[in-house]
Amino acid sequence: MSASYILKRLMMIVYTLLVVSLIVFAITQILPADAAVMMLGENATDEALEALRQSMGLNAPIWMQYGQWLGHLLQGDFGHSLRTGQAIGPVMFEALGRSMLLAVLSIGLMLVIAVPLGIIAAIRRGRIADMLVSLVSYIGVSLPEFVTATIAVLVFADLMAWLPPTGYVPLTENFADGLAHLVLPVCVISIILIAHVSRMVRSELVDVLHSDYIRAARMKGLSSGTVLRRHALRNALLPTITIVALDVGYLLGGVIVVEEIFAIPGIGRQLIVAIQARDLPSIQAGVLIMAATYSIVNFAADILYAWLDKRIQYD
Amino acid sequence: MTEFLKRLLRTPQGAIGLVLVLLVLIVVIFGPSLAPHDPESLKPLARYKGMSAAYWLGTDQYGRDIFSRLLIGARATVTMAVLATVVGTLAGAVIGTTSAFLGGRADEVIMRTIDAVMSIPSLLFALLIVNLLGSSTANALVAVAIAFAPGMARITRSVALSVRKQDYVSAAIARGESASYIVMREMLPNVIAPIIVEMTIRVSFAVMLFATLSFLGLGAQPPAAEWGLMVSEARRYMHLSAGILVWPSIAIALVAIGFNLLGDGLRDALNPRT
Amino acid sequence: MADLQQPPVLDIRGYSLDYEAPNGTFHALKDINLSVPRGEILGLVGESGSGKTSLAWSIMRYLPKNARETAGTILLSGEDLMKKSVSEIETMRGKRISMVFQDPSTSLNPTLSLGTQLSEVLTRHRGLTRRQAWREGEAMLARVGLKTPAAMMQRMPHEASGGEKQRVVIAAAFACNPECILFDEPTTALDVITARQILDLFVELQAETGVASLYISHDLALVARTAQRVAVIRRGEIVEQGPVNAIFAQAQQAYTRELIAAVPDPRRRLVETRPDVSGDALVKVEEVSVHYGRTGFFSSLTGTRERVTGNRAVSLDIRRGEILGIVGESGSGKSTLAKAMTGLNRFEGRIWFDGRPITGLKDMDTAYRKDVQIIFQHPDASLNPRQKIREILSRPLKLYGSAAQLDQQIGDMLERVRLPRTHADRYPHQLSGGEKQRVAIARAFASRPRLVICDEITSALDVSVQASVIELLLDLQKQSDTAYLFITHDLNLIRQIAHRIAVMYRGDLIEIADAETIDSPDRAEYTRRLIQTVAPPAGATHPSS
Amino acid sequence: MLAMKRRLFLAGTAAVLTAPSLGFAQTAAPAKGGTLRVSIDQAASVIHPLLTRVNPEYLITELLYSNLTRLKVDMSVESDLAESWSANEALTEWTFKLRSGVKFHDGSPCAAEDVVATFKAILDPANASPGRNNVGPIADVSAPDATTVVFKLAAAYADFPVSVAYTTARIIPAKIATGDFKSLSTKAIGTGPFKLVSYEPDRLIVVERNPDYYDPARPYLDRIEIQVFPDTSAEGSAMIAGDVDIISTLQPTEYLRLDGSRGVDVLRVASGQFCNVNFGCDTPPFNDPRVRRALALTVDRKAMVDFVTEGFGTPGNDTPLNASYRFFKSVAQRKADIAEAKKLLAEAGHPNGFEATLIASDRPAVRTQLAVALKEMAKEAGITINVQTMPHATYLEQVWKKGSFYVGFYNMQPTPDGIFKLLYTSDAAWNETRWNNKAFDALIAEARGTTDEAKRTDLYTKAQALMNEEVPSIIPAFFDVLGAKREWVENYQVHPRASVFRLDHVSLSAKAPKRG
Repeated sequence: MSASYILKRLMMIVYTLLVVSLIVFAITQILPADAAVMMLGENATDEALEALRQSMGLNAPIWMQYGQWLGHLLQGDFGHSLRTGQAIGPVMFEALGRSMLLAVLSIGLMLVIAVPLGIIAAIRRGRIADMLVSLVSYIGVSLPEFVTATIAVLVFADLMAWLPPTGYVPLTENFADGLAHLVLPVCVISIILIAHVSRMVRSELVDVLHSDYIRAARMKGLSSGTVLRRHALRNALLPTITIVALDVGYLLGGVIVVEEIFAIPGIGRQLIVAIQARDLPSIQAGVLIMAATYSIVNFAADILYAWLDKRIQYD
Repeated sequence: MTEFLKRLLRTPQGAIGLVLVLLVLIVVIFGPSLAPHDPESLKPLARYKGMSAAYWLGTDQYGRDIFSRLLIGARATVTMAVLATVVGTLAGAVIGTTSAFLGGRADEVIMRTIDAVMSIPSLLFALLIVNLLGSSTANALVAVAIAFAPGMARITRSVALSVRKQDYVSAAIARGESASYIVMREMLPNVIAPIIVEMTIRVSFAVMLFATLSFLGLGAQPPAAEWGLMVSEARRYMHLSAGILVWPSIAIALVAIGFNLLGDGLRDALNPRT
Repeated sequence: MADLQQPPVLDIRGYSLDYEAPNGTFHALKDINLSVPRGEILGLVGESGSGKTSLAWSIMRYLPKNARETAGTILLSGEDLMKKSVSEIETMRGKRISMVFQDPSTSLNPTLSLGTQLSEVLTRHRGLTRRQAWREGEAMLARVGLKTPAAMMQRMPHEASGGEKQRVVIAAAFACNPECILFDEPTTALDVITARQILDLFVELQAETGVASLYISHDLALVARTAQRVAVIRRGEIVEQGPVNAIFAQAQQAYTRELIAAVPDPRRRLVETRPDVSGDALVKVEEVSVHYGRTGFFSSLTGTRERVTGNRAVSLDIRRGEILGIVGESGSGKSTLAKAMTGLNRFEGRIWFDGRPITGLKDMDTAYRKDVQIIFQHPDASLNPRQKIREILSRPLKLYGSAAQLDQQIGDMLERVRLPRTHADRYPHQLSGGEKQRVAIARAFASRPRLVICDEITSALDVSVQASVIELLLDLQKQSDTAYLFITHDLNLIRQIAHRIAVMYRGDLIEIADAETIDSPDRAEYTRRLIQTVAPPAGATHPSS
Repeated sequence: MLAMKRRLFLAGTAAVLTAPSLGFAQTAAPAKGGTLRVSIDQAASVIHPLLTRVNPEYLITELLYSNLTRLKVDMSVESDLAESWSANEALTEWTFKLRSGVKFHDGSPCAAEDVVATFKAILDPANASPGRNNVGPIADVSAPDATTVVFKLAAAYADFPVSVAYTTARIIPAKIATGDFKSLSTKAIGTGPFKLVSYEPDRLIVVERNPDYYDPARPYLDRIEIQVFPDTSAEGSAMIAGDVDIISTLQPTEYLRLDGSRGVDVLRVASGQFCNVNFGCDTPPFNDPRVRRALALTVDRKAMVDFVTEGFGTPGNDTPLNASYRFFKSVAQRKADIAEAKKLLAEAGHPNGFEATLIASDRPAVRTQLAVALKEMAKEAGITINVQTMPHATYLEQVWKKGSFYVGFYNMQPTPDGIFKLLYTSDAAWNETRWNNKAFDALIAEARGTTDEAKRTDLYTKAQALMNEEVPSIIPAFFDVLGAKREWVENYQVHPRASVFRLDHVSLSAKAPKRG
C-alpha cells in the first residue's frame, strides 16, 4: 500500500461526494417546495417572498446556485435551516455524533454475536447448530425495523418494564440512564446485521475450510483446533471488515427508522424531519454527510484490510 | 430442468423456500377470489374483533376482515416487490453488463459513479425519490427499483467481468461477432443465473423496503390492503387489538423468509461445490 | 535403492472405495494392491478421473463424508491406518506420512509467513520451541537449496516464486523425516525449468533420506525419469505395475502401450511435408509489441502508471501451409501474440496478412476474420455452456459463409472432426473434453481459414486424447494446407509436428529455428537449457512405431 | 362536558389570582419546585413567538412570553400583562391598562411601547406573522403613557380582548420588534413565567422558572423539560414508564391504552376541534350545492365519530360551531340519507354519481382515517372517492387553500367569530372553500358589532343554518381534546382550544420523582 494508493482512494471520495452533491442538489431543486415559502410560511405576501428569493439567490440560474452552494460547503458552511433558522452544520454534526454512537454500539453488539454464530454454523455445517443459526438469521432478516422495534418496545418496555421504551439521554448527562435508553434501538438495528454478517462469516469460513491450504495444514498433522484458529479464522474474518463497512450503508438507512421510533435526535431523524418539512438545505447537508460517512468508513475499512492482509498489493 | 429442481429440493432451504414462495404465488393469483369478505367495507359494529369463525384472523380498526385483506393485499405487496426488484435488476444488469463489456475508462467512470450513488443509503434514496415523485405505490416502485439498480449493477458487472474473461467471449470477438451479439447471446445467458439468485433474495428486501416506506407514509395509500401499510397503520391500534399488527407482520415475514430461503437454495443448487 | 528385505513401508491390499452420489454409487477404487518399500519411488500414473488422487486421500485418511471403504487395508509400516482414531491420525500426518501438493500457491496459507508454516510442523511433531523450530526451519530451507533461508522464512507466500514456494512445501514434508511421502503432481503447476529443478531436488532428497515415496502423475515421461517402479491406474483399477524399464520395454496391457505411444517424442516426427517457401509469407509480424494494463482514470490523476509489457518488438513470419510452433514458459508472451493477431489485445507495430497491413482491430474485417481463426486451451471455457453445439457451429457459417442448409453443413463439420452428426443437439457439458476440443476445431475450420492459431489446445487434455487431437489437426492440415501457429509449452510435442519453432522468453523472441535442428548445440543458451530440461524419457522405446 | 360559563366580558378586572379559577375546589396551596417533563408529538421548529404555527410551539412560547390577556379553560379571558381593559360604545376603540413593574427576561422593563411595537410587528406584512389575520381589525395602536395602550379598530369588534390572547400575539421587546426581529428564532426574551435554558428543536426544550415573573406565587415548577416524541406509540410507552409527566396531545388510541394504566390520569374535554372535508365551491362538480349536500348526506356521523375518534368526539353538523362554543344554538342535525343523496345527485346531473380524488395529508392520522371512512360511505350513493395521502409539507405547499377536495384539520378557536373569520367568510384568513357567500358575510360582520348575547346567538345560528344548507365543507365530527398526566401532576387540565396549556399553574405532588 502506497501513499499514491491512499491519495487515489481519497480522490474517489471526493468524486463520490461531488456526484452525491449533484444528485441531491438536483433532487432538492425539483422537489415541490419553494424555499422562500418554506421560510416565511403560508402567510407571507408575494412581495416579501420575492424579496427573500432575491436575497437568497433563488432567482439565479441553477448551476450558479449549485456553484454557490458548493462554494459555501467548501468553506464548511452548510447554510441555515429553512425550518428553524439555525445553522445546519453544528446541528447535523451533533446529530451525526449521536447516530454514530448508535451505529458503533450496534456494530459492536453485532460482531460479538454474529461472528461466533457464523463460526459455529460453518464448523457444524449441515448439523442442527447450523440449522438453528440459519433459522435465527432468517427470522432476523424477515421483518422491517419498524416492526421489530414496535415489538421490542411492547415486550421489553411496556410488558416487562426492563428498559426505558424510548427517548434519548446523552451519556455525558447520565451514563447509566443514557446506556439503558440505547439498549433497545441498538438491539433492533443489530438484528438484521447479525443475520447478514453471520451468514457471510459462515460462507467465508466454509470456503476457507475447503481451500487447499487448509487441507495442506491438516495433512501436516495440525489438530482441528489449531487449523481453525491459526489458518482458517484469520482468512475468513478478514473479508468481514469489508462487509461490515458496506453494511454501514444499510445501517445508516436503518438508523432513519429506528431514530424515528425511539425519538433519538440523530442524523436520520434530522433527515426525516427535513424531508417532511421540505427543509432543502438540511436535506442536502444531511444526505451529503451520510454519504461522506459511508465513504470514509469504507476507506478506513480498505486501509485496515490492507494493513491486516499483507497479501494485497496496491499500486 | 427436473434435475435442477431435484438439486434445489435436496437442500432444506430450497425445499421450504420453494413451498413458501409457491404458497405466496397461489395467494397472489387466487387470493381475491378466496377472500370471504369485502376487504374495504367498514363495519362499525365489528371493530377490533378477535379470531372467530366469521373472521378467521379477526377484524381491524374499521371492522374490516384481516384475512380477506391479507389475501387481497398479497397481490399489491408481492407483485410490487417482485416488479420493483425485476425492474431494478434489469436496469442494473444492463448497466453492469455494458460497463463490463466497455471496459477501460467508461467502465471506471460508470463504476465510480455507481459507487457514489451507493454511498446514499437505499432507504434514504428511496425516500428522496418518493418525495420527489409524490407518494403512491407506483412511485414507491420506481424508487425501490432505482435504489436497487446500483447494487445490482455492481454484482452484474463482477459476474459479467468474469464471463468476459471466458474464452468463448474471446472466441466470439476473434470471430468478429458484433458487440450486441456478444453481450446479448454470449454473455447475458451466462450472467443470468447468479443474478437470479441475488434477485430472489432482494425480493424480500423489497418487501421490507416497501413496508418501511409505508411506515414513513410514503408507500401505498390507504385504504389499500398492502401489507406494509397494514402493519404501519396497525401500530396505532395494536394496544386495542394485537391481531391487527401481528397477522400482516407474519405475512411479511413469511414472504421475506420464503424468498430468502429460495434464493439460498438456488445458490446452493447452482453452485457445484456444495 | 529399494531395500527388499524389509516389509514395505506403505502397503495397500485389496482396497476398494465407493462414493455415494445422489444418482447411485460410484466405484472410485477397485481392489487396489500397491506396496512401496523403504527407499523406493513408486510412480502412480493415470489420466484424469482414474482415481489416483482418491487413493492419495485414502492413504492420508482424509475422505469426504460420502466415501465408503468397502474392502482392503492400508498399512503404514505394518500398522493399519484404517483403524486409527482421528487424533492418532493427526499425530501421524506430517510426522510419519506427509504429502506434497500440486500447486504451492494454493497449498500455502496466503496470510502466514513461509517460516511460520514450516516451523509449525516442527513445533507440532518434534516438540521444539518456536525459536528452535524457526532455527531448524532455516536449516531445512538451506537444505532444499534456497539461497537466503533466513530472509525466506520471513517472507509471505506472495513474495516468493512458485519454485521457492514448492521448495518450502517440500522442506515441510521432509521436516520430520517421515517414513512415507505422497507427491501429488508436484511439478504440474510449475514452469518446465523450475519443474525440472524441483524434480531433481526431490530425487536428491529421496535418495538421501530413503523415504518411501508414492509419486502421482499424469505424465508418464516424468514418472519414467523419477520412479523405479510404475503402476498404471485406469478407472479405479491398477492396470499394470512393474519396474519402469520393463513397463516401457514390454507393456503387457494395451492401455499401457497406448499411453506410452501417446507420449510425445521429438525423435518421431509426425509431419513430412515442407511448406512452400517460394513467394511471400502468409503472415509477416513486424516489431509487434503488446502492453498490458491501462492507466486508470484515478491513477492518472495521481500519476501512477500501471503497464506491463507482454511482448517486445516481436518479428516473425508464417508461410502458407506452415506449422510454426511457439514455445515458452508461462508469462513468456507466447499467447500475447495470438491475442494481438485476433484483435483481443491492442498492439504496436504491424502485421501483414497476405500482403495486407493490419495495424489494429479496425483492420480486422470479415475477410481477415474468415482467414484467421483461433482455438483456445480449455474447450470448457471456449464453448458457451448455454448454447447447443448446433448454435456454436452455426455462427461461423452465418458470419462468413452461406447459412443455407445449416443442418447439413453442421453435420458435415462434425464428421470432419470425427464426431457423430447427432452431437449437434447436445450441450457442451454433455461431451467429453476431447470431444469438446473437436467441436472447437470444427468451429475454427468452418470458414476454411488460411491460418489457425492453436493456443495450447492440447495442454488441458489427457495424453491419449492429446494424441488423437494432434492427429486430427495434422490430417486437416494435409487436406486444406492451412497454416498453423501452434502455441505450446510442450517442447517435445512441438518438435514432433512443427516445421519451425520460435522460442520465447519473458516477452522476447529468442530465436526461430527449424524443428529438426532445434537441438543443435549452436542454439541460444535459453533454447539449449530448455532442450536439456525436457529431454525425452531415457529408457523409453516405442513398441508401436 | 364542561359547563361553560357565559358572561359578557366587555370589561375585565384583574383580581390577583393566587389560584386558577377553574371551578373546582382547591384543597391546598400548590407545592413549589420540581421538574416537569412534557411530551410533544412533533418538533418545535419555531420558537419565535410571532411566527409559531403548531400546538407544541404555542406551548413553548406560552411559557416564555405573555399576552395582554389569556384564555381560561372556559374560553373567557383573564388578565395577563393588561390589568384591565375597556371599550368605547361603538366597540371600535379599546384601551388596555398594563401592569407596572413587569420585566423582560433580560431585565429591561416591559411597557406600553413594547406592546405597540409588538402589534405593529404582527401587522407588518413583511414579517408574515400568522397572527396578522387573527388579532382583530386593528387600524392603529398607540401608547398615550407607559402603562396604557389604545387600539383603534377598523370595525366594531366585541371579541377584541379575546383576540389579543391569540397564540401569536405574545409581547416582545420593542427593540427586537423594530430591530433584529429574526433574533427570537433561537433565543427568547419575554415576560413569561419561564426562561429558556436550551433549545434543540427536534429533541428537548428546557425552561426554568422566571424569578421576576409578575405574579410572585407562580410558577410553581422550577423547571420544565419539553421532549419531542415523533412516534405516538413511543410517547404512550414513555408515559407508562413514568419518563414523561404530561402528554400534551394524545391520540384516541393511546388514550384507550393509557386509560387504566397505574399512575396515569387520562384527561378529556369536549372541544370544537374538527376535521372537515373542504370543497372548492368554485370548482365543478363542487360548485353545485346539491352535490355538496348529497355527499354530506352519505355521512353516518355516529359511525364517523367511532372510526375517526374511537368515540372521543361528537357528531358534527357541517358547521364549525358546537356546544363548546359560546353563542351556540343547534340547528337541525343532518342524518345519513342515501336516497335523498342520490336524488340530489340526479338533480345536479350526476345520476350515476361521480368520481373525485380526496387529498389527505399524513398528519395528524385522523385526516386519512376520515378520508377512508368517507370513501366507503360515499360508495353507497354511487360516489367514487380515491384517497390520496401526501406528506404534510407537500400538502401545505400544493393543496392547502388551493385544492378543491381535501381534508382539513382545525383547532377550536376562542370565539365563533374566530372560526368563521378564519375559514368561511369571503375575507377569511384562509378562505379555502371559496364559498364567498355575501349573506353569510353580512351575518358574521353584524355579530361582530353586537354585544347583546341573545342577538349574537341568533345571528350565529342563522349563519350556521346557512352553512348547513350550502355545505361549503362537511364537518362530520368534532374531537374531544385528549391528554394524559401522571398522578403526581396537579392542576393540569386539557384545554378545549388545544393550543393553551397554562403550565404555570401546574405543580408536582410529593410523590413525583426527584429529577436533577
